[in-house]
Amino acid sequence: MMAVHKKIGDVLLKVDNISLSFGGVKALTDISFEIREHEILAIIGPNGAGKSSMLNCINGFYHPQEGTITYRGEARRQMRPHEAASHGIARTFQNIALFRGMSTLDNIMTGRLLKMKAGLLSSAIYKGPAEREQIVHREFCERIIDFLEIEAIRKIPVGRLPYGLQKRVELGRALAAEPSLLLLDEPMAGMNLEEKQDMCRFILDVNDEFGTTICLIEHDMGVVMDISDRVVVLDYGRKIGDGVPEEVKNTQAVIDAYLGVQH
Amino acid sequence: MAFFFEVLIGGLMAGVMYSLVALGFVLIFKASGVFNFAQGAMVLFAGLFFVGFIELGVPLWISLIFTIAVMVLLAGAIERLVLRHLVNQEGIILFMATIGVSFFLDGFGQMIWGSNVRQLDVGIPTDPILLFDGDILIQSFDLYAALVAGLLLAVLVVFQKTRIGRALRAVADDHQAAQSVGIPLNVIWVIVWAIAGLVALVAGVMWGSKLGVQPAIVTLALKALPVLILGGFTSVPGAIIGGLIIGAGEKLAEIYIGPFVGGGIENWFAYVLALGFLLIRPQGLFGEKIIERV
Amino acid sequence: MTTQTAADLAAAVESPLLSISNIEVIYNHVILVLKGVSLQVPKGGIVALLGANGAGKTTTLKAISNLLRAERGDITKGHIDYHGERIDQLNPSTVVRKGLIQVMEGRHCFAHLTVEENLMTGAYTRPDGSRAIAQDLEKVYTYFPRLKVRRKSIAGYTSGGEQQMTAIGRALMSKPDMILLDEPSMGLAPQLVEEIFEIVHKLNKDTGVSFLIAEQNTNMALRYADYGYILENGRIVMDGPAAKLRENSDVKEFYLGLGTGGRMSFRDVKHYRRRKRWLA
Amino acid sequence: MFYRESGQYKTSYSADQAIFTIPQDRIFFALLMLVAFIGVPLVATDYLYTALIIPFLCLSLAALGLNILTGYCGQLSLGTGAFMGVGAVAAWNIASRIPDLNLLVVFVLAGLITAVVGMVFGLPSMRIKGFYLAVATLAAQFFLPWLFVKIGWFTNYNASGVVSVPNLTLFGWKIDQPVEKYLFALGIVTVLTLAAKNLVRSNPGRQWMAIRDMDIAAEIIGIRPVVAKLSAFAVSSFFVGIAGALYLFVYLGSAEPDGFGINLSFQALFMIIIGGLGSILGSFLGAFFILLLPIFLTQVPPALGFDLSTALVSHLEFMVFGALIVIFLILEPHGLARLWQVAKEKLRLWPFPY
Amino acid sequence: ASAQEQVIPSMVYRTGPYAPSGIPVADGFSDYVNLINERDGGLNGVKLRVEECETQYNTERGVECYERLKAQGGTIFSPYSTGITYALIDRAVADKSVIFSMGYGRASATVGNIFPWVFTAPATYWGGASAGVQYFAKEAGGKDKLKGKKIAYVYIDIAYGKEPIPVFQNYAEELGFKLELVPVPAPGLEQKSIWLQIRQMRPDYVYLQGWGAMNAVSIKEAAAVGFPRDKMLGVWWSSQDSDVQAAGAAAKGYKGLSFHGASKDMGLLKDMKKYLVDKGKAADGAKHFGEIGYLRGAMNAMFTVEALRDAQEKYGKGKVMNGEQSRDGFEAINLTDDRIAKLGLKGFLQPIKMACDNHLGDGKIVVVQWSGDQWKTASDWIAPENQKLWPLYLKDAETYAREKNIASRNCAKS
Ligand SMILES: Nc1ncnc2c1ncn2[C@@H]1O[C@H](COP(=O)(O)OP(=O)(O)OP(=O)(O)O)[C@@H](O)[C@H]1O
Ligand SMILES: Nc1ncnc2c1ncn2[C@@H]1O[C@H](COP(=O)(O)OP(=O)(O)OP(=O)(O)O)[C@@H](O)[C@H]1O
Ligand SMILES: [Mg+2]
Ligand SMILES: [Mg+2]
Repeated sequence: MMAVHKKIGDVLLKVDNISLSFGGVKALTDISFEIREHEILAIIGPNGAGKSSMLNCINGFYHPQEGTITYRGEARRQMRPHEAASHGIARTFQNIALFRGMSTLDNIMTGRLLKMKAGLLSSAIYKGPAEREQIVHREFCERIIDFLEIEAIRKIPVGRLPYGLQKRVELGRALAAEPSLLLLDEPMAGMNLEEKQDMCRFILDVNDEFGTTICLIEHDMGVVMDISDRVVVLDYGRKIGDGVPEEVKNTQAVIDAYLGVQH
Repeated sequence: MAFFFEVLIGGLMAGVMYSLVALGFVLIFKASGVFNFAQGAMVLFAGLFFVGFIELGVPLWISLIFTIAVMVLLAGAIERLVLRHLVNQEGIILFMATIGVSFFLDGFGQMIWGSNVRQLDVGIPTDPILLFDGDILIQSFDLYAALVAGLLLAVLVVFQKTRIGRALRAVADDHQAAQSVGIPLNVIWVIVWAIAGLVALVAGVMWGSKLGVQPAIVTLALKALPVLILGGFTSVPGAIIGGLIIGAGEKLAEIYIGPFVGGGIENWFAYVLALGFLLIRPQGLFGEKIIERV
Repeated sequence: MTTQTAADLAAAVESPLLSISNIEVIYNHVILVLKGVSLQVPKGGIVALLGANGAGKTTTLKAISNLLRAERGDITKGHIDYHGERIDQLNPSTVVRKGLIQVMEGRHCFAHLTVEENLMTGAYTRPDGSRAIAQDLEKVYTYFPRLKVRRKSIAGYTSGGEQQMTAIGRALMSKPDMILLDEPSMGLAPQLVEEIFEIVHKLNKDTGVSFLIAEQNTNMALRYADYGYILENGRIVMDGPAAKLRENSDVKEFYLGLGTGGRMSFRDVKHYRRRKRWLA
Repeated sequence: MFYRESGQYKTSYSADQAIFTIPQDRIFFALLMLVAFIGVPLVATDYLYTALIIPFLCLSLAALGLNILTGYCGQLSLGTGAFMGVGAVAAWNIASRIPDLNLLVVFVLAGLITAVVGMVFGLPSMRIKGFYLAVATLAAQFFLPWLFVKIGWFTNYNASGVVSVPNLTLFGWKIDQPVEKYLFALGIVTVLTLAAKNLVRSNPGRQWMAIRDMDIAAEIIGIRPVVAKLSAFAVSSFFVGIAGALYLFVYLGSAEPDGFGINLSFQALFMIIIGGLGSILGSFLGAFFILLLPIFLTQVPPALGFDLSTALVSHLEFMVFGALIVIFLILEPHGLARLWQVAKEKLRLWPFPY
Repeated sequence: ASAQEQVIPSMVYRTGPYAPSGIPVADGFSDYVNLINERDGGLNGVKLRVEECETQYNTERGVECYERLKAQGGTIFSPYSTGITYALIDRAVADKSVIFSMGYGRASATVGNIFPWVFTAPATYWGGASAGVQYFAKEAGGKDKLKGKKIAYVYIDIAYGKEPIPVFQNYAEELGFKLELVPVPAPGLEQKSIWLQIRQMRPDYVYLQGWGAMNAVSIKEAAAVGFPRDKMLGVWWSSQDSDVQAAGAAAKGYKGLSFHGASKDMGLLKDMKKYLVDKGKAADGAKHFGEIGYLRGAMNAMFTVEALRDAQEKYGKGKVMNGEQSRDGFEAINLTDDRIAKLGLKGFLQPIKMACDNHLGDGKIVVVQWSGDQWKTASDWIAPENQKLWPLYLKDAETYAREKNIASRNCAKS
């Protein structure tokens, strides 16, 4: 069921013949695909297929040996992660990478740092510009908190939160940067159905309220099939499928490599 | 030229003496990710008990055995009273705990044996050996030190290979996971601290017969620091090789660079040297790679 | 697939392999997390522990395997019996020696060890010789071929799923009588999830290993488990044979996502829909 | 639907972001200040000032500085002593070469100079992490004092490399009585503490903590490690430098560069660990614990009427002190500050146990 | 007025890395004071109470000790640490308490009109250097013979070690010997390269100014490279029993300077034995009785007590002296031969005379040699060439005065 109401824009990010290997291990071989504005693209594939590595390449944490990544018309082999961030690429991680020592609120505020200016001196004085800035951005973050329904844990150090909530906070941190491309690595792992439903709702809302383009990795087929506009399938570092959920679902290769028996 | 070699050899030998202290640090760091600040105090502690027993008229070998017993007991006590209650805490906190231990041992050892200099003579000859008709001078004492260090290294490397060896690395990586697969932290820790205690004893004996057993020995820990950093906190061979490099490096620098800048540079030069190596290998020469992955 | 007869049930209640009686757990002396949880696992049973995030599943499992102390958590009330003897005071390694092992949530592989070394640490407590161990290693590799491929690589660099497999394999290496699985399916590809549960089933049938599985994938869990408990912020709010639970309307709606009209799409999740809570 | 909420947020946030959200805390703090500025001067003796309180203030400030670097930004430093030395020597040179420069300006300049030095030695942190980073700061620790001694200019060519500070005056206020020195130091420490608090609760603090908790993730969400780390080194060194200047000017009066040795660095590190990494309050509690507790310990046996030999007393002091460190860590690994927090949480729940 | 009690502060370090040299001094100090009580029933009836305070050779602790002891009524302080001494110099002025840094601390504090509260009697490191050079000259057979000779100055690379360098340099110029400066980085537990270097230099004499464990290492390494120990001369802090004991056999023949004798048979020691050791009242069970450090501590106490005695002469016998009076007492000290004899120190100490502008008292220095089991006097008394040193003292003192803008005290009156 494609979202007919939503118009998919033109190409936002294009991956051309990316290859990445670590010593002997070929994590990615000659991958090409594109992400269009406003769409929700899902990357699926068996474990160790290279999905996370793909995201790592896109936001510059890994540097592919071959191929180019074209983002907003700019082609480049690699960029530093913080460059990617400043270009509006935000992400969440498979193994939660929150700042465990900080509260939920601070984590999300940190995600907002790119948008803040106050320097050392004005922050040290605090009263005046720094405080005003804090409040403005605090407001924005509060909206996210409210939107993700995590008001209750605002002040709790995230280290103490259960897994599922941590994932939610991580999403919040990514959203705080108002990204134009949002990369989600297994955002629903370790959630029960109901939480998955909430999470899906968030993703969909983000996608059509803020028009954020989303590229997510997920192992729950139900989710993938329902919410994604397009699916890319990786296996052993190669692309074995690319298309709308229905067709991908019924490609034999995909079934063999990944889905296994259907229930 | 001969002089150069003389200094080089002298430096290497000095390095060996540092390594003896550094080894103890490495063992414990490998086994629990703890930087054991108390190692210096343990060296003194062992030394004090050893001479103490000897002065009481106990024969050398018996004293040695007694002292070993003391160090094993100490290990047990430290595990029981300190480490056990700090499972799964970050390194820095365990580090602080060892500082507490260090203070305690400092006070305890001196309370029992006093703070005077005690001469220790286990019969290691100290007479100089002249090579190339007197051009190069080596001290037989140093040769013995090197020998001891070599033996120690061999023993420890073998120890690494055992089943316990693997368990050690597991513990260092993740206390909780290690427990979850049934590795008995307490036992492991007692073993490791006991061994570290023995290493401390060896260091205590060697340094003790060099400058007498006296409180100043505690400050040796400082000389072990650059060695550790250079060799890598997690590598036993690293402690030895690091020691050699630091020793040789700082001595040569003292002799050949020192005069131009007013001398007395070896202390900081050791660190600059280590720093240089680290800029190339951030985890030290032989340290385990720092894993970065998201 | 499993049909729980009344007889089995009775047996289960009489001679439970593991029984938790009304335990309370507090973290940091202030945060009360488990408020009197009781549950039983019969010999050779597969029991599922379900519940939302933060319900206390992980805490419960850690309480059993005694890993709480490492988290500054304490069992302040109640007691835990395994084979009829109290284990809540033992230290973790003894518990493992008794044949009760836990697979921790979130992998917890030894980052600096290779995959194979990780698996080998699992065999630490085993008295039987190295050849027996070698055999089991092979068995684990047959369960997870992927691991065989990556056996020599540093665990810290392997993919999420590979780490999950390593963690499970590591536990199997200790030849346990009972395994506590904390979200085994997390981060695993569908067919692998399938396989994991098949393995569970197989071990259970062939060697009579008992399981207590904290799982979010309710559907799977209830398909393979004999019995299930549902945990809601620190209390058991519902339990019963898996078959019965599957039929319960609440479970259907909130855990299986089966609305009245079959499975509802994630797209159609209503904004205003709020979860009905059991009294907790 | 948003602005209705935002409307009410506005007022609430500034309140919510205040240093003390709970009124009791605010009152407590006000009282503390009252006691510090008025109460203490009323009761304290010279002994208290010159032997306990003033050194306590100086070292607390140093600890605070180190805490910014190590506690908040996670960069281990064993160079505190040396950086205090830089501050002291810098301040002394400025003060003695530009005689009638305002004392505060002198201190600020000293702080800035230290900040620069700190940044230089912070550069390796781009590549080196954790315990290994200690090597850079240790290099500083051994190199800088050596430098001050070797280059006579720093100590105005004094034979033994000892500097003695001129008499202090601030806007004509002649600071020589202990109580005056105390108030002067207290003023500086208070201001800097507030500044520190502000820093750590706004952008810079978040950057640092992000780097501390997970540097990779931090970089991926757009924090520049270089900037974050170096700024931490700079700010930290600034504080430590001023602490050093205070230490020389207000406390010691005259000192040799070797006085700023590795022991000082370790002391500062102990303070922040025992007090609480990443806690302003912790820096002070830690300083109290590490600096003053031993002194009190030595006075216990006599006070109890035991007539023990000096040696025995100090050995006992070491043992008890060491044991206390361990005990407190077991009670609360995250330091005295956290202990205080937990106590408050318990208080809030009182009379219910949890 | 028998209840009268004069507090005698004793700042000690009986623990920590420097304890080995700290303990004997502390013992000697307290024993001497107790002797006065035991034998003479106090000082003109005033009981003397030693108040020890452990500084751990650490500046903060030292300052704390000073303040504490001062509060208890202490008037004369011997910090036994360069660092602490410097920290106290200014405080002493404000508090009107006497800092008696006997053979350490700030050499230029000798100038009484600028440092009214600090005393350096009977000798400073500069005096030591002067004496050392003179001794070498004598060894060589006359000052002119030093020409072309080579003297290595081996010192621990901190303030204490650097202090005498200017004096050596002046002598090197004047007498034309070659001066080799050999700094040893603290704590100096490892000196291999340094002594290989010295072996290369082939100096005729080595003057050693080390501290703590460093000394033993120097002596041992010297032995290792075969440098004759009897060509080595250690300043007083480098020639204590702890140093040679730690060095063991290597120390035989090693020489050192001292501003008092090493003999053990003078009357004072006999009394101390009679009244303290034999009665089991000696500190530390007399473990260090008679060691050179012990004697030094005793001398420190002796000066302190004599200062108080002279003060009482001036301000009233049987009274407890305050800081100012103690200071005047010090400046009044005039140990003539027969007074020295009365003190039971015949042949052990040379006459010393303090003055308002001379806080040094121009003591004399002697060379002692380690025979393998004890120190033996090995030279006549040597007088430091103070006429050469005074200009240096004045110069340094004046810079200090300028930095602190303090006016020089007029010693003509009073
Ligand atoms: N930094 C690295 N060093 C070495 N090997 C790596 C590294 N990162 C990834 N790999 C390897 O590359 C392969 C792909 O890893 P990746 O994490 O992308 O898999 P994935 O598709 O995300 O799997 P999963 O669904 O389990 O997360 C894996 O075999 C992994 O072991
Ligand atoms: N170390 C800790 N300190 C304080 N609170 C903790 C700690 N660990 C867990 N908690 C709290 O205990 C509660 C239960 O956590 P637990 O991890 O058991 O939930 P869970 O059911 O496993 O959730 P998930 O399904 O997300 O894993 C949570 O509210 C969490 O905040
Ligand atoms: Mg992945
Ligand atoms: Mg869980």
